[in-house]
Amino acid sequence: MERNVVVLLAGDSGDGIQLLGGQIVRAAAQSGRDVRTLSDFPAEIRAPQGTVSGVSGFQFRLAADSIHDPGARADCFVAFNAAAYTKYASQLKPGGLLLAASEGFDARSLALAKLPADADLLAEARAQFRVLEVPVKDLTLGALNEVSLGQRDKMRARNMLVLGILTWMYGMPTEVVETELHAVFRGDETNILAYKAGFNFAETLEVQDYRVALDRHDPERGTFKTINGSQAVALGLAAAAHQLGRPMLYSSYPITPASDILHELAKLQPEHVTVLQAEDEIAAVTSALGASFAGGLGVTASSGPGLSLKAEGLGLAVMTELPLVLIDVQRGGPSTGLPTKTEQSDLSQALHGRHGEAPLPVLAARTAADAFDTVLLAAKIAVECMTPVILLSDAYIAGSAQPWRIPEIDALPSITPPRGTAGEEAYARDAQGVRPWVAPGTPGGAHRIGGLEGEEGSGRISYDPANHQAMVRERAAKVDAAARLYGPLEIVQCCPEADTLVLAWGSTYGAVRSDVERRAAQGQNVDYIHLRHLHPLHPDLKPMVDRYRRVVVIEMNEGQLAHHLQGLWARPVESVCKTTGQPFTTEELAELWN
Amino acid sequence: MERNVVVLLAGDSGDGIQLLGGQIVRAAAQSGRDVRTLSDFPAEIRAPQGTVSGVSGFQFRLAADSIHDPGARADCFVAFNAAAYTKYASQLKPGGLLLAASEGFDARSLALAKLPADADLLAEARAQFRVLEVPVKDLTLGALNEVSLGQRDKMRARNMLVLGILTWMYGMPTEVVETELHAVFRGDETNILAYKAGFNFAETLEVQDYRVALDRHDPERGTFKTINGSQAVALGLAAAAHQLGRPMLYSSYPITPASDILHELAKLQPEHVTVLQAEDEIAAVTSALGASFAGGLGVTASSGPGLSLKAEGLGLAVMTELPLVLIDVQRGGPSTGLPTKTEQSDLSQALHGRHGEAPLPVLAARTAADAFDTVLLAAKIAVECMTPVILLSDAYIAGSAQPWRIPEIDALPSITPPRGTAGEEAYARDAQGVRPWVAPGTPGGAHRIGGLEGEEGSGRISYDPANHQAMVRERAAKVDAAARLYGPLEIVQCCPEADTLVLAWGSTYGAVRSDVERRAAQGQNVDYIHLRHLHPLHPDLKPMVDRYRRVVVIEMNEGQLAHHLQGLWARPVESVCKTTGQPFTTEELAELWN
Amino acid sequence: MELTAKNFQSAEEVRWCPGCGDYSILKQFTEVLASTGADPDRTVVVSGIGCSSRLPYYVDSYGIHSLHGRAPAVATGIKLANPDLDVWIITGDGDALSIGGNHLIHALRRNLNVPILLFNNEIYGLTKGQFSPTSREGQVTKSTPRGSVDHPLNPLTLALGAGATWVARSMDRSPAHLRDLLAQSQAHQGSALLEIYQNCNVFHDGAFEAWTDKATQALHAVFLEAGKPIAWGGTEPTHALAWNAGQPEVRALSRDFSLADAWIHDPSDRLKAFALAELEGELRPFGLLYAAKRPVFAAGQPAGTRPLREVLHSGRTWTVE
Amino acid sequence: MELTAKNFQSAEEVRWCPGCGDYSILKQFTEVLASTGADPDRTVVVSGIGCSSRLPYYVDSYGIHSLHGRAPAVATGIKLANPDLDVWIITGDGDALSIGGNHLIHALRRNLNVPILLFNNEIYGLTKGQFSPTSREGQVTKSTPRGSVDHPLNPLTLALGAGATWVARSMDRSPAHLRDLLAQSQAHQGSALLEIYQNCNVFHDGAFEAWTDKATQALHAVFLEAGKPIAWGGTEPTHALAWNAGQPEVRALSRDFSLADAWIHDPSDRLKAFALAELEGELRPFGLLYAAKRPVFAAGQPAGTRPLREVLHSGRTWTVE
Ligand SMILES: Cc1ncc(C[n+]2csc(CCOP(=O)(O)OP(=O)(O)O)c2C)c(N)n1
Ligand SMILES: Cc1ncc(C[n+]2csc(CCOP(=O)(O)OP(=O)(O)O)c2C)c(N)n1
Ligand code: SF4
Ligand code: SF4
Ligand SMILES: [Mg+2]
Ligand SMILES: [Mg+2]
Repeated sequence: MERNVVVLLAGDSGDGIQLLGGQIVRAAAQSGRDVRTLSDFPAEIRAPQGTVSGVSGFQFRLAADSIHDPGARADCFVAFNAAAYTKYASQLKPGGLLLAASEGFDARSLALAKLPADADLLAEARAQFRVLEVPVKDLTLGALNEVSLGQRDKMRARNMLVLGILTWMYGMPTEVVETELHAVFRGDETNILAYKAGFNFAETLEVQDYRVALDRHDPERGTFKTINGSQAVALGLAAAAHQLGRPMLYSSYPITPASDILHELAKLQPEHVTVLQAEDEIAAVTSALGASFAGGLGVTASSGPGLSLKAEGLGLAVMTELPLVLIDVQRGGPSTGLPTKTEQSDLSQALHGRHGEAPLPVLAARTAADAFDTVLLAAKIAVECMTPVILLSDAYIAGSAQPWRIPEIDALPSITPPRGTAGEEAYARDAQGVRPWVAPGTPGGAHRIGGLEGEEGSGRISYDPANHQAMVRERAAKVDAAARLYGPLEIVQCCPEADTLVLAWGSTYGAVRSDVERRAAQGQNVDYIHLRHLHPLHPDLKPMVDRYRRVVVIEMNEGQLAHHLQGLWARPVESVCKTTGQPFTTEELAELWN
Repeated sequence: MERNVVVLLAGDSGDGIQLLGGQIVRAAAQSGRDVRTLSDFPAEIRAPQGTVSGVSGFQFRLAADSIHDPGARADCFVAFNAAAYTKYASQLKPGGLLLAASEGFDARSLALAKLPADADLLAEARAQFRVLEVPVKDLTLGALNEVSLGQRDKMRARNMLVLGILTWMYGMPTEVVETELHAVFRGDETNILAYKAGFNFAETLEVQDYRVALDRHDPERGTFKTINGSQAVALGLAAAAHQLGRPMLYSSYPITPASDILHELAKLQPEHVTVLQAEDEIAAVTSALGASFAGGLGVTASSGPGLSLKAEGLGLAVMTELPLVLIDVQRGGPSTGLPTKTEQSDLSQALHGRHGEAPLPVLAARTAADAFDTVLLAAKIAVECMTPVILLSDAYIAGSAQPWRIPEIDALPSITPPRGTAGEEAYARDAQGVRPWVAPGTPGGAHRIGGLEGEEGSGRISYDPANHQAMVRERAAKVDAAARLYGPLEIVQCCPEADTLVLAWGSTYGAVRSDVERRAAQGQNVDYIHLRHLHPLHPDLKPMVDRYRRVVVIEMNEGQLAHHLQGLWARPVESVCKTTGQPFTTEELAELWN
Repeated sequence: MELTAKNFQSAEEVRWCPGCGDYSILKQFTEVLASTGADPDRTVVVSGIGCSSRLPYYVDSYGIHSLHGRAPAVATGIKLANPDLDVWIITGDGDALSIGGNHLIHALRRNLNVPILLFNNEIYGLTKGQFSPTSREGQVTKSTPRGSVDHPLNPLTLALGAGATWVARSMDRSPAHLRDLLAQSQAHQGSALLEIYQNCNVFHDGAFEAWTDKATQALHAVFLEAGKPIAWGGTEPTHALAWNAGQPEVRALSRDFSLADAWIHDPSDRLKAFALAELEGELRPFGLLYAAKRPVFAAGQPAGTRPLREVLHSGRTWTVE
Repeated sequence: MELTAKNFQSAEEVRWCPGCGDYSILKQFTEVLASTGADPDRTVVVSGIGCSSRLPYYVDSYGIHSLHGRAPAVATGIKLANPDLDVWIITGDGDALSIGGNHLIHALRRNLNVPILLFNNEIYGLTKGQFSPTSREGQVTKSTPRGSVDHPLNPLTLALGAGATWVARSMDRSPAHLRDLLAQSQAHQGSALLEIYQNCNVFHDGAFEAWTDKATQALHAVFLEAGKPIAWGGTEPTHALAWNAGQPEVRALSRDFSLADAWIHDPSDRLKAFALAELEGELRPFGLLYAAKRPVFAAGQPAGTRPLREVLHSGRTWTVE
C-alpha cells in the first residue's frame, strides 16, 4: 500500500483552488492522515481570468505516516484550465495522473492562456502522463440542474465537484467532508450537491483505476484546527498576552506577506491585545516601543523593506532595554524584490542590521505550528530579559496550512516580567543582567530613559568611556544570558556513527528533514540539528558541533548562517544554499550535496 | 634633542582653544614639523562658562620626524581655568609641565567649576608636575593697554598670548606665525599685539627652562593647507564631481558629526555639485538615488542613526544598480549613543544591514588626508561598477586636522561612466558585469527600473526562480569585481621574519602604526596591513594572511571585523578591541596585547 | 513626427484587476502626454509602491518604480540633477499620505516643479485591502473588520496647509475632465497636486459612485471653473454656493438667489480654496481649487560653479618650495 | 499634598545654552504641571531629539527621549497601552516638521489625546545651526551660507490642513500667556498643537523680537481671545482685524471703524482659524486659534476582550478522542 501521495491542484484564481485545498487538508487530518501543503498565488491582485499569470496553485501531500514537507513533484495534477497546465505540467511526475477539466482546454481557454488555437495540450500530455479528462463543467451543471441559479453561480461549485472526486480517490471518509461542508456553507446545498456528484462520479464510473488507498496512522488525540503561519503567529501572540497578563500593542504597517498577521489579530480581538495599523513601519516599531515603555508588550511585524525601516527603532529598544517582539516574515529580496516569494535572506540583517553595538536575540520558526511556540518564546525572552527580540518567519511558513493540536492553556509557558517597583535605579541589573521594568503609573517610580548612553545603574546620560565600555558588554551579556530560557537542544536525526552534521533553520525544516531521513535510510551517516535559536546560539550546540568532521549548513540565501557560524567558530562549514524565491524540495536537496 | 612633544590645551569653550590649536598646527607644519591633533568639544552647544562640562580641549603632537598619532599623555598642559585642570589633569605625564593661567584659578573660577572655595589646585599640582603660573589676563590686558576696547573684548586675545608663548617654547618661526595672523585677522592688530607679548614674555623672562627645541624634518614640497576629515571628504567629492564631469547631488540630513561635510560643501560651492538639505535621511538617500538615475552621481552622508534609516534606500540602489556614495561618519552607538564620540561599530551594519542579498562595496578612510583619496575611490567604484558604495569614516577623523598637500588635478584618478547609449537592454551587463547607465534625456533610451527583481538583460519584472538566483549572484559578482579598481595592497610595516600580522582599519591607523613601529623597534616581529577595502577584500590579502600563524585584528568596537574575517576565512583571528567612544592611544595598545 | 497615445504605451502587459479605475487614468495620461507634445526621451514617471505606482511600467518613457512613499524624494533628486526633464509623480493614498506624508508636504512647500497624481481609492489595493489614511470612519477593511476608527486625512486641505501652489481634484470616470486637469498640472510651474478619485473595484468598489455615476453626479459633484459661479445640478444648474460672511452656503437657485449672486470661483484665493477643499460631505468640488505663482524649487538650488582648483586651494594655504 | 513647580524639577543639570528660550518654557511647564495638579507618577513627557527634546530630562516625571521625529508615534504606543497616563509631547521645528512631519500629521488627524508642544526657533539648535522647515527664505545658516531657498512650512496651517482639533501659538517670553495655553492644551480632549516661539540665542538670535519684545510687541502681536474683537496696539488697541468678504483686513480703529465692527474671534470657526494662521507677515496671532470636539483616538482602539480559549478554538476545529 502507498505510504504517501502528492497532489497538485491548479486553476484560475477565481476557481476556488485554495478553498478546495483547505477542505482536503481538514478532511485528511480528521481521517488520520498527515498532510503538508504549499500554496502559490499570483502576484497580481486579480490577474486577468484564464491567463498564466492568473493561475493559483495548491499542492498537498497526504501520508500514512508523519511527514514534514509537501513533497516535490506531483503524483496527480488536477488542471482546471490550459493556463494551469502550461504553468505546472513540468511539476507532474512522468507517468503521473493528469486530471483535466475538459472545458478548461477549449478554444476560449487556449486563447486566454495565449496558446495557439490549434494546440492540443491533452494529446501532448498523453505522451508523458496518464490523462483523465473529466467534464467538470457538465457534471457540475448536471448536478445542479434543480438549483435555481445562473450558470455562472453554479460554476462556482466546480471545485467542490473535484473535492468529491479526490475524496473518493484517496479514500477519505465522506461523512467527515460532508459535516465540514455543512458547517462551512450553512444551509446552502449547492456545494454539497456538487461534492456528492463528484464523489459518485468517481465511485461509480470512471476513476476506479486511479484510486490510492492510504493507510491511516494512529491519530494524535486532542482538538485540532488547520492553521497557516500567519494564524499561528496571531494565536501565539494572543497566548503571550494572556500569559503576560498585561496590555499588548500589536502595531504594524501592511506589507506582504506579514499583513495576514494584522488581519488575523484584528479579526480575533484577543483579550489584552490592541491592534494598530500605523502610518508607516517606523511608527509601527516606535509605537510598539512606546507601549513597552508604558508597561505593556510592544509587538510589530513586517517583511524585508519594513525590517530595514525598523533598524533605528530596534536600536532604541536595545538602548532603553525595553521588551519588544519583531516578527519578520521574510520574502524575496533585496529591495521590493519578489514580494510573494519566500527566502531566508534577512538573517544577516536581523543579526547585524543596526548601527553601533546592538545585539539582540534572534529566533526562527520552522513551521506554522512551530511559529506558535516560537512566538511565545520570543515574548518570554523579550519580557524576562528586557530586550527586543527578532523572530524570523517567511512567506512559505506564513502561507502553508497544517493541522495543529490546540494546546491546553495550562500547558503554556509562563511569562514573568522583571521586578518593577519604584525606588529602583532605572538600570540596576539583577543577577541575569536584567533592568527593572518600572512603568509610568508606578507610584514614586519617575525616571527618564532614552537613546543616549546611560550611566550604569542609574541610566542617567553618561559619556564616560569606561561606563560606555561596560554598558556595551553588559547589554551583550544580558542577551547571551537569554539562552537560559531555551529548552534542551533538539537533535532531529541522529546516526550513531555520523561524522557529518546538517544544520538548517526556519522553513527549510520539512525538506531538509525528509532529505536527511532519506539519506539515513540509504545508509548515509548524517546527523541533523534544526536551529531555532540563531542568536545567542544554544549553549550545547558548539560542543555538539565539535564532534563532527563535517558540518553542512542548508539555507535559502547565499550562505548567511554559514558565514555567521564560521565567524563565531572560526572553523569551516559547508554552505548549501539557493536564492530562488522557492522553498527547497527534497529532490533538489538530494542533488545539491553529497 | 627631543624628537617629539605632546601638548594639551584646555579651557572654556569661549576661550578660543580650537582656534589656538589651529594656528599652532599651521605654524608647525610650515616650519617643517609633523603634527597630529585631537579635539575634544563639550557635547553641549554652549555649556555654562567655566564649568567642567564646558571645557574644550585640543591636543597636538609636534615631531621632528613623521608621526601618525596625536600621542597619549601630554608633556605640557596649558590649563586656562580650574575646570580645564579638573577635567584633564590626569592626562599630564607625572613631572610634565603645567602652564596655568593664574586668573583661571581664582575664587570665581573655582566656584564655576563647582570646587570648594578653599581648593588650592596649583599647590596640589606642584606635588606631581612642574607648574608655571602665567598671569595671562594681566599680560593680555597690559599688551592691549593702548587698544580702545572693553576688557571683555581684550580678553578674547588671551589665546593669542598663549600662542606667543608656545611659539617660542617650541622654537617655531615667529615670521610664519605672524604672517598667518595678519592674514587671518586682516587689519586687526589686537591679536597680534597679544601674540607678540606672549612671545616676548617667554623669550625674555620666565619660560627659558621649558624650551624644547625640535629638529625639523625635511619638508615635503608643494602647496599645503590643514584639513580635517570633514573638509577632506568635501574636497574629495568636489574632485570626484570634476573627474566625472557630470552633476553631483550631495543630499543629506544634518547629524553630528557628519553635518560638517554639508557645511563645507555648501560653503565651497564646487562646480557640478548641488547641495540639498533633505527633510530626513530617507529623503536624503532616495533623492541622491534619483540624481543617479538622472545621470548624475548621488552622494549622501550621515552618522549612526542616519545609516540605519538609509538601509531601505541602499537596497533600492543595489537592485536598480545605480551608483551612489554613502559616507557614514561613525559615532558612539547604539541608538543616539554618544553623538560626539568616535567608534567603529557600524561596520557590521555597513556590510550586512539591508534585507535580502544586497552586497555592496565598503571602504574605510584612515586619516583626514586619506579620506580625500578614499572618497575618490568610492566615487570611482560607484560609477564604474554601477553600485552603491559605503565609505566609513568616524568622529575622530572628521574632527582631527592635519597638514595636507593639495594634489595636482592632473594626478587625480579618472572616473569613467559605463556606456549609456540608447537601444541597450537596461541590464545587459558588460564583461565586468556592469549594466549601462542610460540616463533620462538619452534619445531612444526609454526604460523602466525599480525595486522588483528584474529579468536578466532586459530588467523587466521577473519572478522566475532561475533568473532570481542568477541575478543575485551577478550582483554579488559585480561587487566582487570592484577589486579591480583597487591599487596594490599596501603593507604598512614589514619584518622579514614576522609570524604575527596586525590588521586594522579606519581611524585606528595612527595609533596602531605607532604601536607596531614601537614593537618592531623593540624587536617584536609583527607585520601590519591597514585595510582600506572592507568589502570586497583586497584580492592579495588572503594569500598574505595565510603566511602568518597569528593574526591580530584591532578595532574600536566589539570585534566586528574579526567576526567578519573569520566568517570569510574560517580561521581564527585574535580580536583586540574596545568600545569606549575614545580613540586608541599607543600606550593603551601596548598593554592590550602581546 | 506627432506622437499619439499609442506611442506612450509600453510593451509591458498591464496587470491591474479587470475593471480597475487605474486603466482609465493610464489612458488619459498617455493621451495627455501625446496631446501636450511630451518628449518620451525627456519624460520621467516616478512612483512609489502600490497598484497605482505600477503605472510607470506601462508608459513608454523613462520611469522608476521606487520605494513605498518615497517618490517625491526620488523626483527631487532627478529634478536637481537635470531640471530639464519632465518629471511626473504617480502615487496612491497610502503611498502619498501614509508612509510618504512627510516627503509629500516637503515637495509641496518647496514647490518642486512636478505634477503629483494622487490616485485616491481610499484603500490599500496592492496589499489586498487594508484601510488607508483616506478611508472613511467605519469603513470595513481587512485590518478593520469592525470599521475604521481613524479620522481620514483630506489630501486637499493637507496640501493647502503645507503651502501647495496648485491643488485640484478629478476622477477616473470623467476622461475629458481628467485630461484637462492632467494637462493643467503639467503646465503649472511648481508642485501640482492632483487628487484623482479612483475606483478599486476589488476592495472598495463604488466608493465614489455618488460623484462619478451619471445618475447622481449632478447632485453631488461641483465642477469648478475659474471666473464662473460655483453651481451644479445638471446642464441647467439647480444649486449654487454662496460665500456668506466667510462661510460657504448651499443655496437653491431661485428668483431670490440667481447665478449672479453665487460665489464666483477664484482659484487664486487660498482661503476660499480651503473652504472648498473642506467640503467633505456629499457635496464635493472637482477641478482646480487653487493655483498660485511661487519660485520653483530646483531653480533655487543651482549647482556650484567654483572651479576645482580654486576649491582645493580655498582657505589658508602655504607653499614649500 | 500640593506639589509645587519645584517638585517637578529633576536633579539633572540643565544644559541649554545660557539665555536660551527653552529655560522659560521649562519653567512655565513645571509651573503648569503643579498648578493643574498633575500627578508625577502618571505624567509622561515624550520627546524626539533636539535641544528642545532634552526637556524630559529636566522634569521629574516619567520621560522618554526617543528618536528624532518619532515622539508622536512613541506617544501613540504609550497612550494605547495605558490611556490613563497624562502624556505630553515635546518637539522642535526640525523634529516635528522635518523628519517627523508624517507622524505629526497622523497624530493630529487621529486626534491622539496629547498636547504637542512645538518649540519653534526656526533653526536646528542641537546640530549647531542648519536651517529648519520653519527657517525663512534667505536665512543664512550653516547649511545655507547664501541664504535658504526653501519656502517655510507654517506649522499652524499644516496642523489645520491635517485635521487638528486644537491649534494655538504662544512664546517663551510671555510666561503668563504661555502658562495659560499650556494649561488649555492639557485640558483639551485630543491632539493640541501648541507652537511656541522660542529664541535660540546662539544660532538665530532675535528671530521673534518683533513679537516678543515689549517695544514692538504691541505693533505686531495679536493676542486672541474667544468672543473678543481681534485687536492690538497696546492697552488701548489702535488696530483691529475686519473680516471683509471672507478675507482678513487690517483696520485702524477710528470713528468709522470701532471695536464693535471688528472681527470677533471664534475659535470654533475653522476657516477663520486658517485665515489667522495664514498671517505670516509682521502681524501674527497668539493664543488659541482653533478648538473643536472630535472623538479621541485611544478611545476608539480598545484592547480585545475575547478570552484566550475562545480565540484558540475559533474557526473550524475537530476533535480526536
Ligand atoms: C516599506 C514598505 N512598506 C510596505 C509596503 C507594502 N505596500 C505596498 S503598496 C502599499 C499600499 C498601497 O496603497 P496605495 O498607495 O493606496 O496604492 P493602491 O494599491 O491603493 O493603488 C503597501 C502598504 C512596501 N512595499 N514597502
Ligand atoms: C535620525 C537622526 N537624524 C538626525 C539627527 C541629528 N539631529 C539631532 S537634533 C536635530 C535637529 C534639531 O532641530 P529641532 O527639532 O528644531 O530642535 P532644536 O535643537 O532646535 O530645539 C538633528 C538634525 C538625529 N539625532 N537622528
Ligand atoms: S486591487 Fe483595486 S486598485 Fe489594485 S488593481 Fe485591483 S481594482 Fe485596481
Ligand atoms: S543651541 Fe539654541 S536652542 Fe539649543 S540650547 Fe543653545 S540657544 Fe537653546
Ligand atoms: Mg490606494
Ligand atoms: Mg529648532
